Amino acid sequence: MAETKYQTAGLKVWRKAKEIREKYYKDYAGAHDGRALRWGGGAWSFDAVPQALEGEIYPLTEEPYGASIGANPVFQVRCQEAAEGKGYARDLCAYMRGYWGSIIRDQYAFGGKWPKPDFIFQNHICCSHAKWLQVASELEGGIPYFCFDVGAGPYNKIGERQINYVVEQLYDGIEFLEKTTGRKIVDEKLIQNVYNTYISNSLWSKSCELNQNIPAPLDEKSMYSLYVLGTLQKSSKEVADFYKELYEETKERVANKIAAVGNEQCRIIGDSQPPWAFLRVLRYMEKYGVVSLGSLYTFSLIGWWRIDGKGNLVPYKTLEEQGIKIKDRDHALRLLTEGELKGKLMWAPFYGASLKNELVTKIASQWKIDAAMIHVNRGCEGTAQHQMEMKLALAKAGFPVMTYEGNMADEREFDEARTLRLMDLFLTETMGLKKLEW
Amino acid sequence: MIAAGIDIGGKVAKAVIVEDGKVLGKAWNLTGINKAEAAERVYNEALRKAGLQRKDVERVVATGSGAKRVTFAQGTIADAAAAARGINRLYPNVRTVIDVGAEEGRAIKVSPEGRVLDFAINEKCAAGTGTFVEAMARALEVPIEEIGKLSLSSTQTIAMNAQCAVFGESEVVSLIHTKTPKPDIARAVHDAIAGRIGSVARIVGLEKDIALVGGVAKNIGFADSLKKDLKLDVLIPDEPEFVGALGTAAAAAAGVLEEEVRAKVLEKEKYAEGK
Amino acid sequence: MDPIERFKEVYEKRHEYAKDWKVKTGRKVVAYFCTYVPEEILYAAGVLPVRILGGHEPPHLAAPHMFDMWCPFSRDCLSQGLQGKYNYADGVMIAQSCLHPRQAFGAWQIHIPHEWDYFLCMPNAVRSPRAKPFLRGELAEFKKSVEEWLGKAITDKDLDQAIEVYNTNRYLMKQVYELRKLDNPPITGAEAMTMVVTSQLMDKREHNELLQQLVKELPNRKLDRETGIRLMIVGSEDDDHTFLEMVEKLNSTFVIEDHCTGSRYFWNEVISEKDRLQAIANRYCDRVPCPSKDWGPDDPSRLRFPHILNLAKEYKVQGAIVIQQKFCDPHEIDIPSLREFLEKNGIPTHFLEFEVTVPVGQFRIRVEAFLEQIRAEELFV
Amino acid sequence: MAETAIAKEFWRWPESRWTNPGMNWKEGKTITAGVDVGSVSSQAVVMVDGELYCYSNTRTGSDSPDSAWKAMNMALEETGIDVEDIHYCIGTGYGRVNVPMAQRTITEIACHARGANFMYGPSVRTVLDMGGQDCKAIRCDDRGKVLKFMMNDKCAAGTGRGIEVFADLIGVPIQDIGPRSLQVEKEPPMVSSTCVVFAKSEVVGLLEAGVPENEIMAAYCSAMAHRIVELLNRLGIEKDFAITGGIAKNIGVVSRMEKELGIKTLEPKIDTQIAGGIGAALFAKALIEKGKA
Repeated sequence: MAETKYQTAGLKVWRKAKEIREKYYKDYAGAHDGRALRWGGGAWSFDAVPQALEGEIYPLTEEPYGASIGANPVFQVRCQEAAEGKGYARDLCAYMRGYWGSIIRDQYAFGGKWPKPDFIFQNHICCSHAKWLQVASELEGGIPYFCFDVGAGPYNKIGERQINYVVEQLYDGIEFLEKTTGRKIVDEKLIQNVYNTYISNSLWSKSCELNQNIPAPLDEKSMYSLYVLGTLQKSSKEVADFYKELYEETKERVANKIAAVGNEQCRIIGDSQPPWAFLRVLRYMEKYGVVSLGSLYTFSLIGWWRIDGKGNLVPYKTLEEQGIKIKDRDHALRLLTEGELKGKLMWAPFYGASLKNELVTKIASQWKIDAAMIHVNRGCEGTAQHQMEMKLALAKAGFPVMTYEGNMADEREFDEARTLRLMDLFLTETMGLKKLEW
Repeated sequence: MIAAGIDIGGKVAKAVIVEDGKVLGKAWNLTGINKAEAAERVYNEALRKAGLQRKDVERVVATGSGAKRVTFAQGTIADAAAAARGINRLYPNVRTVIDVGAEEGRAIKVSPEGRVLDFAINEKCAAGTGTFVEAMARALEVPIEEIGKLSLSSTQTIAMNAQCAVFGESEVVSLIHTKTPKPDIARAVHDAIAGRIGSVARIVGLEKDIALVGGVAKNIGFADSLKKDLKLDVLIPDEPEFVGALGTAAAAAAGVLEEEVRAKVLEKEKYAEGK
Repeated sequence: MDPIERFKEVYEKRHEYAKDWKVKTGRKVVAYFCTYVPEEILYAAGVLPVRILGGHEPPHLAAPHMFDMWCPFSRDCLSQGLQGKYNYADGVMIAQSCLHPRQAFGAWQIHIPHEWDYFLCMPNAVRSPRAKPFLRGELAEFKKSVEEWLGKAITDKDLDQAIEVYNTNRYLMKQVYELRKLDNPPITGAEAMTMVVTSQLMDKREHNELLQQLVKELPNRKLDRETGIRLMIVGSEDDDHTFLEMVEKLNSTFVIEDHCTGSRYFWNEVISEKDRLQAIANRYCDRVPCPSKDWGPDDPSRLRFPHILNLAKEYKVQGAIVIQQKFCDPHEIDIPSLREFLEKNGIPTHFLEFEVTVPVGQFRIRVEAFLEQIRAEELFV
Repeated sequence: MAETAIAKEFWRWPESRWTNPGMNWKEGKTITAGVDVGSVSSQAVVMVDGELYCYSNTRTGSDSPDSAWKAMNMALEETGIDVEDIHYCIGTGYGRVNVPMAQRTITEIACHARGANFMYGPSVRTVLDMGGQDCKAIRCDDRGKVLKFMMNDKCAAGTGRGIEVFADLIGVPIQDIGPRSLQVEKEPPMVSSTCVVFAKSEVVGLLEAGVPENEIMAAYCSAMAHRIVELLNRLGIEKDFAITGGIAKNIGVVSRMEKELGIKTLEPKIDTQIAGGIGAALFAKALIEKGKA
C-alpha cells in the first residue's frame, strides 16, 4: 500500500464495544437461568424506565436485533421468507420481518431457540413500532404489552404540554410494569439510569462533533459498531462509561491527527441505515480517499443535539454540565422525556421535509463535506423519510449527491455490483477522483 | 491520434474509430452470448470500414455492460460517462441526456465539457427498457421496428402502468381481447415507458437542451410519447445507438481510463467482517 | 337534479366545483391529507376543506420527491399537486397518521405555492387516556393558527354550527347506508363510494341537501340489475371507481366497506360537550381507527376487527375483498390477521394489491374466480 | 437491429391432438366441450357423458376467437363431430370472453380444480396451475370445488412465459430444459433474479463465465421452484398435491419443488395442459343436468 497522507490507527475501544454487545445478547437469552426478566422493546423506548425495576432485567431492542439478523445474509433470507409465508408483505420494515421470522422459526440469531420476552414495553414513532410488537405478541400467543406514543411534535415545538403527554403515559407504563412483573420501580435506579442516558447520548454527540476536524478521527463504518451500544441499553453504567472512554480516545486522535481514512481527500455524509450485509461498499469508497463522516441518522439515532444561538448544531449538555440534580421520580421522568423529545433530532423528519433539510444542510457545512452519498433505503421508512427532498436541498446548496437504492436488511433488494458501478461513476466522473490504492 | 471506442450493450455491440474527433469507421452487430467474440467482430469490421489495422489505433476504450469482456481495450468507462462525452461531441449545448438501451434507461446531467454532473437510473425493473418494448411488440404480433410507427396513428390514450414486462404483456393481451385497436395499445406501451423514463429524467432535472440516445431512441413512437410526457423538445442524433461508442472513443483519445481494480478489491474484501 | 348524478358530476369535476365555490363565496379552500384532519374547525372558520386524492394516473411528477417505496396513492396525490391541479387551494394541511402521505405533504409545503400550511400532531396512541387532553391542546393551537391566518376569531357559535352540519352529514350518510342492508340495495357500492368521496370534496351544507333528497328518494329507487353476491371491501384509501364498477358488473354488489373513503370516514359523530374542542378531540380519538392507530396502550388487540365483523353480519356479507395500496404498511401489518379473523368467522376473503391504475385483466380473473368460489355449489350436481 | 435477434424459436413446444379410440360419440347422451384459451396455449376438450373423448393442445395467437376455433377444429379432426353436435360448451382461460362457440364462461381457477379432480381423483386438496402469465395455487374439496386460491403478484418470475424466454435465451428446446437441469452433480446456487429481464443478464453472465448449460438450467429451475413454493406456503399446502398446466411437464422444476416441500405430486395420467378444458366440459355437463344450461 502506498504512503498515506495521514497516520491511521484502529480504535482501542473497538474490542470493548464488541464485548458489551455480545454480553448483551447472551444475557438476554440466559435471563431465565437466574431470576432475571426479559423485556422486549425498541432502541428508543426509554429503557431507563423498565431498567429501573427491582432485580435484574435484560432487554432485547427490536431494531438492533433486526440489524443483527440483517448482517447474516443466510439467516436473514430464511427469516424474511418465514414472515412472507405467513402472508406479511415483502416491503414491510426489513428489521420487523426479520424479527417476526426469528419468532416463527423459533431461532435466535445468536444461537438456540427464540427467547420469548416476558413483557413488551415499547414506544411508537414510525408506522411500525407499536404494530411490530402487536404482531409479535400475537405470534407468541400473547405477551403483556405496553406501548406509549412519542409522536408529540418536532424538537423545536416541545413545551410543557408535549412533555406532559409523554410523562403521563410513562406513569401508566410504570403501573403496567409493576402490575405485570410484580416488581417495584426503584427510584434510585431510575434516577441513575436517567443520568446515564444523558451521558451516553451527549457524549456520543460530542464524539460525532469531533468528526468536524480534518482529518476525521472516525469513519461511519466504525461508528455503526459504536453507536449500537446506545441502541441496546443507553441507561446502563457500562454503556455510559463506554461513551466517556470513546470520547476521550476520539479527542486524543484529533490531537494527534490520527485519521480514520489515511488518504482523506473527499468528505461525504450518508443517510439512513446502510445495507448491513454489504458494509464493504463503504470500505470500497475509501480506495478513493473518501471518508464518510456520518449522517443525521448516525449522529442522532442515539445522540442528543440542540441548535445554539448561532444556529449551529451542538451536542446536548449532560445533567452535570447543566448543573441539574434529579430530585425525584417525576423530575427524572420529565428530564428523560425532555431530552428525547428536544434532543433526538432523528425524529425531526417525521414532521416535515424542511426540518430534515435544515438539519442536513447544517451538518453539510459544519462537518465540511464535499458530497453526499445517500442509501435510498427500502427497508426502513422511518429513516428513509424525505430522502429525495434531502437530495434536492443538498444539490441546491451546491453539493453533488449520489443516491443508490437498497435495503438495510433484505439482501434481495441490494445489487452490490451495480452499486459499486454507480460509485465509480460518481467518484471518478462527478467528483473527479482517482483511486489511490489498489 | 487514432482512437477506438467499443460499446458492448445488452443486445447490440458497437465500435467507432476516430481521429481528432473525425469518425473514420463504425460498425454494429448483435452481442449474443459471447461478448468477447462480439467485440472482436465489431472492432474488426470498424477497422475494415476505416481501412485501418489494429496497430494503427493508439488507444482503445470499452463501455457497456460487456465492457470487461473487451480483452483488447486498455480500459473501460461507465456507460453514463460515455453517453455524456458522446453527446457533447454532437451537441455541445445538451445539458441533459436520456439514454435508453435494451436493459437500462438512464438520465444524465452533463457539464459544458461533457462531464457527468448527476445521473439517475431506472431502478431494477424491465419497464423503461428496450426489452420491454420488444416483449410488447411480440404480444401485439407486430415487428419491433414497426411498433413505433403504429403507435403514431393512435386516436385515444389508455393509462397503462408499466411494471413487469410479462405483466405488461398480459395487460396488452387483455386489451387485445377487449378489441382495443392495436395503435392505441402501442401508444399505451410507449406512454408507459416514456412516463417511467420521464420520471428518471426529472430526478436529474430537465435542463435544456435535452437529447435522447441509445437504441430505443430510434423508436419514433417512444420519442413522441417522451416529448409529450416531458412537454419539451428532445434532440435525437441520426444514429443514437452509436453515441456511447463515440463518447468512448473520445474518452480514449483524451486518455480517460477507469482503472480495472474493482474485481481485485472485491476479492480482497469478500466476506470481510460485517458490521 | 338527481343527487347521485350530482355526486358523479362533482366527483368528475371536483376541481371546477372548488373553484366555483370560491368565486361564489369569496372564501378560502384548504386541501388536506388524511381524514384525521378535524374539518369542523376549518368549516367553522368558513373554509372549505377539500381532501387531496389521486388522479389514478402513474405519478410521474412525484419521482424527484418520493422514491418508489412510498405508496402510489401518496405519490399520485403529490403528482396531482405538482401538475397544478390544486392551485386554487389557499392552504394545505395534514394530520399525523402514517408516514406515506407525510412524504407528499413535506414536498407539497416546499414546491407547491400556498398561503398557509399546518401539520396537526394527531396523537398515535388514540386509545390512551392521555390522548384526548393532548389532542384538545393541539386543536386549540390549530384553531389559533387558522384564526391568525384568516384574521378572524372562531366562536363557539361557529363551532356549534360546523359540528351540527358535520353530524348531520354523518347521520344522513348512515341513513343511506341503512338501505344497503336491504336484500336489493337501491344504491350500488360504486355510487355509495361517490357519495362519501364527494362529501370530502363538497360544502357539507350543499351535500346535506342532496343527502336529504336521496334519503327520501332511495326507498323507491329501482335498479335494473341483480344484486348477486353481497360483497364487502376492506382496506386502504380507495376511491377506485373503475375497480368497483368492474366488480359490480360481475353479478355482485358491494353492500358495505371499511375505508377512510367510506364508512370509516363518517361512522362516528361528535358528541356535544361544553368544551367544544374537547368534544371534537374525543370524536377523532374514538372514531373507527386507521390501522396505524389501532393498538395499545396496554392491549395489543385491534378494535377495528370486531367492528368489521359486525358490519359484515349486519349487511349480510357473503365475501370480503381485502385490498391495500401497494406499500401501505399499516394495512399490510393487519391484513394477514384480519383475513384469518374473517375466515374463522365464516367470511371468505380474497386479497388484492392496488396501484394507481387497475390492471383490469389481472383483477377481473381474480374477482370472477372469487365470486365463483362463493357460489361454487351451482356448478356441482 | 433487434429483429434478427431470435434465430430459432426454442420456446415453440409441439402442438398435439388425441381421440379416445375406445369410444363412439354417437352412443353418448350428452356431448359437452370446454375451450381453454390461455395467453400461451389453447385447448379444446370434448367429453361424452363425462368421459374424455378428444382434445387438442395448440398455441394461442393474438386473436382469441381464431385461437378458439383453431383448437376446436383440431380437436374435432377426424372425429366426425360437428360443433353443432356439442350440447353445451364453456369457455375458460385468459381469452374466455372471446370463445365464439361457448355459451358461458367460467374462470380457469374453478376449471383447473375441477379438472384436477377428474384427472387425479378425489384425494386432491391442493392444485398448482402454472399458466403462461400467472401461477395459481388452489385449495379444493373432494369434488374439486375451490375453497381458497392465490395467484402470484405483479411479477411474472416463474411463469410459463418466463421459462419460454429462458429457453430462447439459452438456446435449448423448452421440453429439454427440465431433464437436462437434472444432469448435474451438485445443485448450483439458484439464479437470484427470476425476473424475465434481469434473469436474462444474469444468465448471460453465467454463460460467459463458462458455466455449463445444464447447471444454468438447474439454477433457473430451482429459482422457479422456490418462487412457486413461496406461493404455496402462503396458501398453505395440504395433501394430495397435484400440478396442472404446462409446468407439470418440467421435471426439473417439479422435482425440486417436491424436494423443497417434502411432498410428492400425483402422477399425471393425461396431458396436464388440458385440465382447464376438462373442468369446463364437466361443468357444462353439470349445468345441463341441473337444467341451467
